[in-house]
Amino acid sequence: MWDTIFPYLLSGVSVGGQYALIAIGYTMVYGILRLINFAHGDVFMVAGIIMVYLAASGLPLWLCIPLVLLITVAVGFLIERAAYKPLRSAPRMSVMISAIGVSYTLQNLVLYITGGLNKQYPTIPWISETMAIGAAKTKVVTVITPFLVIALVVALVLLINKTKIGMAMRAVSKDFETSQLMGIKINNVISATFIIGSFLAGVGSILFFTNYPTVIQTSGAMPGLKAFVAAVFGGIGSIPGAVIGAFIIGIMENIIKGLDVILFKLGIIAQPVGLATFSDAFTFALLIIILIVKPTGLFGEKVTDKV
Amino acid sequence: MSKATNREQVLRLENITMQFGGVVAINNLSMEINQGEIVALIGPNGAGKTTAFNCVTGVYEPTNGIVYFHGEPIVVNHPQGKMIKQYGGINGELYANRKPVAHTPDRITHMGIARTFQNIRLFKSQTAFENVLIGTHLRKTSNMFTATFRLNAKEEKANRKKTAELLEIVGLADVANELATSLPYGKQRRLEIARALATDPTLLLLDEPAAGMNPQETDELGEFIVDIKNRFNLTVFMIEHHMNLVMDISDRIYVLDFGKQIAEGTPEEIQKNPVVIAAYLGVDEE
Amino acid sequence: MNQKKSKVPMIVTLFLIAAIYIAVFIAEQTLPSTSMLFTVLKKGAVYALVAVSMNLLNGFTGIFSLGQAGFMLVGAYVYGIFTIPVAQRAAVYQYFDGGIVQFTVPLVVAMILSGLAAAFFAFLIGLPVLRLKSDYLAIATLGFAEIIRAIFQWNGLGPVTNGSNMLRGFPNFNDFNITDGNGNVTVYLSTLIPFIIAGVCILLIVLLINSSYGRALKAIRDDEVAAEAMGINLAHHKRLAFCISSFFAGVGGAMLAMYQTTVQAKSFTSAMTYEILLIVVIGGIGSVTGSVFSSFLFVACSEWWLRFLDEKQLIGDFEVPLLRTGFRMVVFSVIIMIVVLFFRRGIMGDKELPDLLSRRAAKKGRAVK
Amino acid sequence: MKKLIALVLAVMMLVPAFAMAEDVIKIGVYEPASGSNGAGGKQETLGVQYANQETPTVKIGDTEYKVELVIADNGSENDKAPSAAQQIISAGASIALGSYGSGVSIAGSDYFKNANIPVIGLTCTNPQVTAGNTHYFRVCFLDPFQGTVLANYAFNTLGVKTAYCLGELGNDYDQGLIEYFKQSFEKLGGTVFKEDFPSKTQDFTSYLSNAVAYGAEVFFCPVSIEYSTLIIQTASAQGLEMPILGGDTLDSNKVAEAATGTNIKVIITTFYQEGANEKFDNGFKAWLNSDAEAMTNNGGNDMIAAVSVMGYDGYYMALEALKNAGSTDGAAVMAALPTTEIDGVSGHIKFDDTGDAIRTSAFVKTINNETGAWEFVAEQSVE
Repeated sequence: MWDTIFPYLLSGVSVGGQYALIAIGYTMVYGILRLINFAHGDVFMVAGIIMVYLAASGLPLWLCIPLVLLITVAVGFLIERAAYKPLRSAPRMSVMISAIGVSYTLQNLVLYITGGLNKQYPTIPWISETMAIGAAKTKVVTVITPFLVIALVVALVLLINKTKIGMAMRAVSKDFETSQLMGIKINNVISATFIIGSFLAGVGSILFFTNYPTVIQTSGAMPGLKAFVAAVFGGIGSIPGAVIGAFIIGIMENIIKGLDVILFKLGIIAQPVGLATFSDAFTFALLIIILIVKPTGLFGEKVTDKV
Repeated sequence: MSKATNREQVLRLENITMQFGGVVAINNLSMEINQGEIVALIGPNGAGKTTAFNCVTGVYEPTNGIVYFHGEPIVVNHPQGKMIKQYGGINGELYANRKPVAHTPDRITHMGIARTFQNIRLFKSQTAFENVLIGTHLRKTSNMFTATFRLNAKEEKANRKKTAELLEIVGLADVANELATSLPYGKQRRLEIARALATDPTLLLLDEPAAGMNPQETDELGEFIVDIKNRFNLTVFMIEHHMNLVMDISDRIYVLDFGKQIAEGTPEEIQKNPVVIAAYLGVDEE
Repeated sequence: MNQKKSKVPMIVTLFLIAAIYIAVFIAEQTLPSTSMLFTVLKKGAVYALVAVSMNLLNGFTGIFSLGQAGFMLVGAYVYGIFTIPVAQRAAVYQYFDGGIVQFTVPLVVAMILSGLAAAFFAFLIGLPVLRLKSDYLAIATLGFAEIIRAIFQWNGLGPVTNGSNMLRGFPNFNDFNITDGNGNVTVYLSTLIPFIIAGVCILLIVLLINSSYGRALKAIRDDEVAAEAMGINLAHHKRLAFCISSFFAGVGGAMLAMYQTTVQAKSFTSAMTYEILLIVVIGGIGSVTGSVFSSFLFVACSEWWLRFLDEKQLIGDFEVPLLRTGFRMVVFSVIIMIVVLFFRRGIMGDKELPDLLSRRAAKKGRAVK
Repeated sequence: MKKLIALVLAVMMLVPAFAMAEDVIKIGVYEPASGSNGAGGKQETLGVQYANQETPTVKIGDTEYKVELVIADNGSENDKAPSAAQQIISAGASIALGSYGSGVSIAGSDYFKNANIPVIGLTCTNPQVTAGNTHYFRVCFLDPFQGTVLANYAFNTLGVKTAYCLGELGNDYDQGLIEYFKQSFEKLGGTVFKEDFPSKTQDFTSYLSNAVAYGAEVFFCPVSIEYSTLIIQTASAQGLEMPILGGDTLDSNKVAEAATGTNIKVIITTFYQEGANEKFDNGFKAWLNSDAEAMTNNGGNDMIAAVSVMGYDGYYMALEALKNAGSTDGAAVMAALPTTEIDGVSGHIKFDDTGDAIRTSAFVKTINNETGAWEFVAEQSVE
């Protein structure tokens, strides 16, 4: 039985790690701006496309990777400046619509550049190699993803707790107006948040697309939504919450894909019943359940509205 | 307990405590308001006055205590769950055996309690007329279908007539078709009152009706409140900082400080009360 | 104390609408039926209804729902399931032995059922979801739309929904044309009928918006706390708006099925919802006229006027640069972003056609600024 | 400003309606250029374009017509199909070709039918495309045939008894072919496990694990080029030991590239094998090498995809039908099609009563994992 389940856990942990890196971007932005940055999943996709084109241009890969991260960060920064900053005093619905608009724009832009065809992601040496864990074989990237995620999260938590900008972020997420009055440069803090979020999405995209090596304009939509669900599940605003939520969702999703097999092995069903159909839908069911049962998520703090 | 005891009791708060987390915003507040009275609730900023309003109107569920309206308990609660340990007020055991009662604000309004807001909350995309007209919605007899197919024309007409009359009474007939938020401050306050009146209340809660008004406007407002009280046979419960207004029109006054009631009485009694002067008026003069 | 509005703008508006219907009818009889104009008009009518139904929620009630595609899916499927001629079912449900539904209902009944089914789903979804606050509500409804999609694609329901496979063969817009004995069309109605269906539905929505209930919904949008204090039951009214909006989204879904002639769950994605949302935004959140107008504009641009951006164009010997597949959508996105960022009120703001025609509105418009 | 916009709009409404010269005949090319079947659609279009530049005119009656292609992108999506079909119809095409992908073909079908325009399906193999209508024809073989060929090949030649089938949810091509494969394979005595994945899936690891866990000996995934390349790459990373079996969609240089340098054995059935018609092969390659854009659309090299051949044959079939009809009227062409025959690159083409080409054999091909070229295995027919 363990041999049957193990491969699903393995791919679940790997994909969960990649969701986690995207989820952090969502949770940080939401923590500060109370905005679901619908375009974040597309930033992740754009990072993938940039890699494709940089590699195709003949640059060596060791140069491509930092360049991709740099450009992704720039994209994230520019999106915030162009599409969210002008709407800072507008109703939340307007900002959310703007986010949807940015997502739409990025997807269409990539559709135009690629001509609507899948692009093959370059093969990054070492992490693309196959290795064996027990009976299962997988890419090296699958194994290193969770460790890399944990390392990055630790670094991020240190950044938030020990540095000045981290302190400013915490202050702004607690009380936007007051921190502004206290002389915190709100725009810098927000930019920093977007830069960190985009950087992590860039790292996530390298890991994700090394595993599933084609990029198309819609590649970011589903991982983006799932990462958002992970952020809500973990308690939006909480970084460890987002990471744990992402791992749970990654694992559950893959278990669902393999549920037919597991039931089959247990002798409960004789033929697949198509439960894999619900692998995406399940994530959203989880979201709705958590919103109803515990709207603040696993680790979120309660916020009361003033009348 | 002075002159009004022989009249019917409209509202009674009994041992109301409201605790947010560890903060006790109102501590064991008891008070009563009788038919036809104008009662004021005063106190320094942050004393818990608006919280008391919110407990009565169903916006908050008090942690402990009972609110009676025309003798009916409309809010009943006692500390539950985590709050049993955390509870910082008194009389927490008093209602432990009573079934909690809670209503949403709209139900409370249905029962006949209407309110205005400290930070004016008019419907900003609507005209003055429409704002008041919305107040008539809750007494409708039509359902969605009859309303959509205009089978309720008679009722609609009556509501429009009532709205027009109310606007006339509050002196806003000439600006009926202006956007509510484009009106000057004083008129917005009056409009909020008109809107509240449209719900056919028996008890009107006014949350700082004179805030931001100059002395002349404040005087006019006082006359206006007395006038509508008589005209609609209302009982008025108001929070107010303008002492002139409070002293002019109130029958009785309750004074709140740090969530606790520190005094109660007629305007004359309150003005002479040393506790009030120390805690409130003295502070206010600085 | 006079609340009397001038009746003139209203009469002019009605006259204009009647003129549009007559023009559609005449155009249909005279212009070749293959003209792109009719495609745009048909699809525009469908989108107009769906956009107005979304506006009822997002614009008039202030509920930011992103579940429209899900409700359209329900409507489209219910319409398909109940109207595919029995004789064709064996072919359509080829992997499910012809399916288990072996009867049809009249078209109008099927459309009403489409709406009711969508409203029913909305009712179920609304119970938990409507308690949520703005953006949580948006993401939850988006999630529900995805769940609905997965359910309809599930092969376990294949005998009813045909699994993930296409439904087709049901009556479509062309079946409204009146033909003589030889199958030649005598009177073209394939554009007029969708106009009439959408028109009636939108009329109902407008009547609702202007009724006492509509005012209550607008009050909720403007200020929930104050609305509740005015005795408006938030849960009840929000659910009402949610179900009604979904009802019409369901009818819109049925119309989309008729337009497309086939239905398949996989095309009802969140991208479709976003598209409708952007139509609403362009038209002006809170304006029925705006939604209708921008639906036709959006459809015309994407299906017709801007198509040339997707193909190579030569002016003399000069090849216009940048033009190739996808450029149309880039131009489109840029326009949308401009509207979202700089013209947040959209084409119409929250004004309606009669407002434009009357002087009072001009004053109202200024007051808002 | 508003007036100006109104004026521009009004002008735009009038322009596209009247722009037809006398001696031009239009052939619609209803193919995906984007979406999950974009790559295949582009290769199919290339065949048509090559044929068109080879024979740019046609003599109908006594008039020499210039043939103009109206290429419309159906985006591989059924909901985009109506407007693409409408684009061809409103341009005044006499006949249309396409599409790659059975779903979009069915989705666009009614539009052509209502406009009285016949369509020649090039590689849409699902029987539902032509069944029950008179306007849709096709030059390729059908899924019941292809499914049987694949099942026979798997059961008899590969000698496997358990097959795992994976298709995209809501893709008529995948679902149809798997169904027919399943029927034949089970009839032969094999066991089939079938699963579906939602559109836009990128992570196939769990599905591959499923196949292994079910004890399958062959992995049948007749999915689009995009999904099949991902599946092959993931299979390689997971060290999948069973062969991957596919339908005609996998016949692409992209799929071959994905399998190059791996141990994954890919076997497919298709319409054409490079080398069968040297004149066409050389001509087509020369054309690709002379046209950079065509080269890009072919995936960057000059390997000939079978779908290009079908596009080429489809174009000539259309010309022949136009000649036979002696008219540019859609209805006349439709009436002429059932009796039209040509000797195409992919063999002799003649329609049966439902409008399907009579085909009796399919080519089985496999990828050489070292060179990345498609290699001919067998020409297979049913009984």
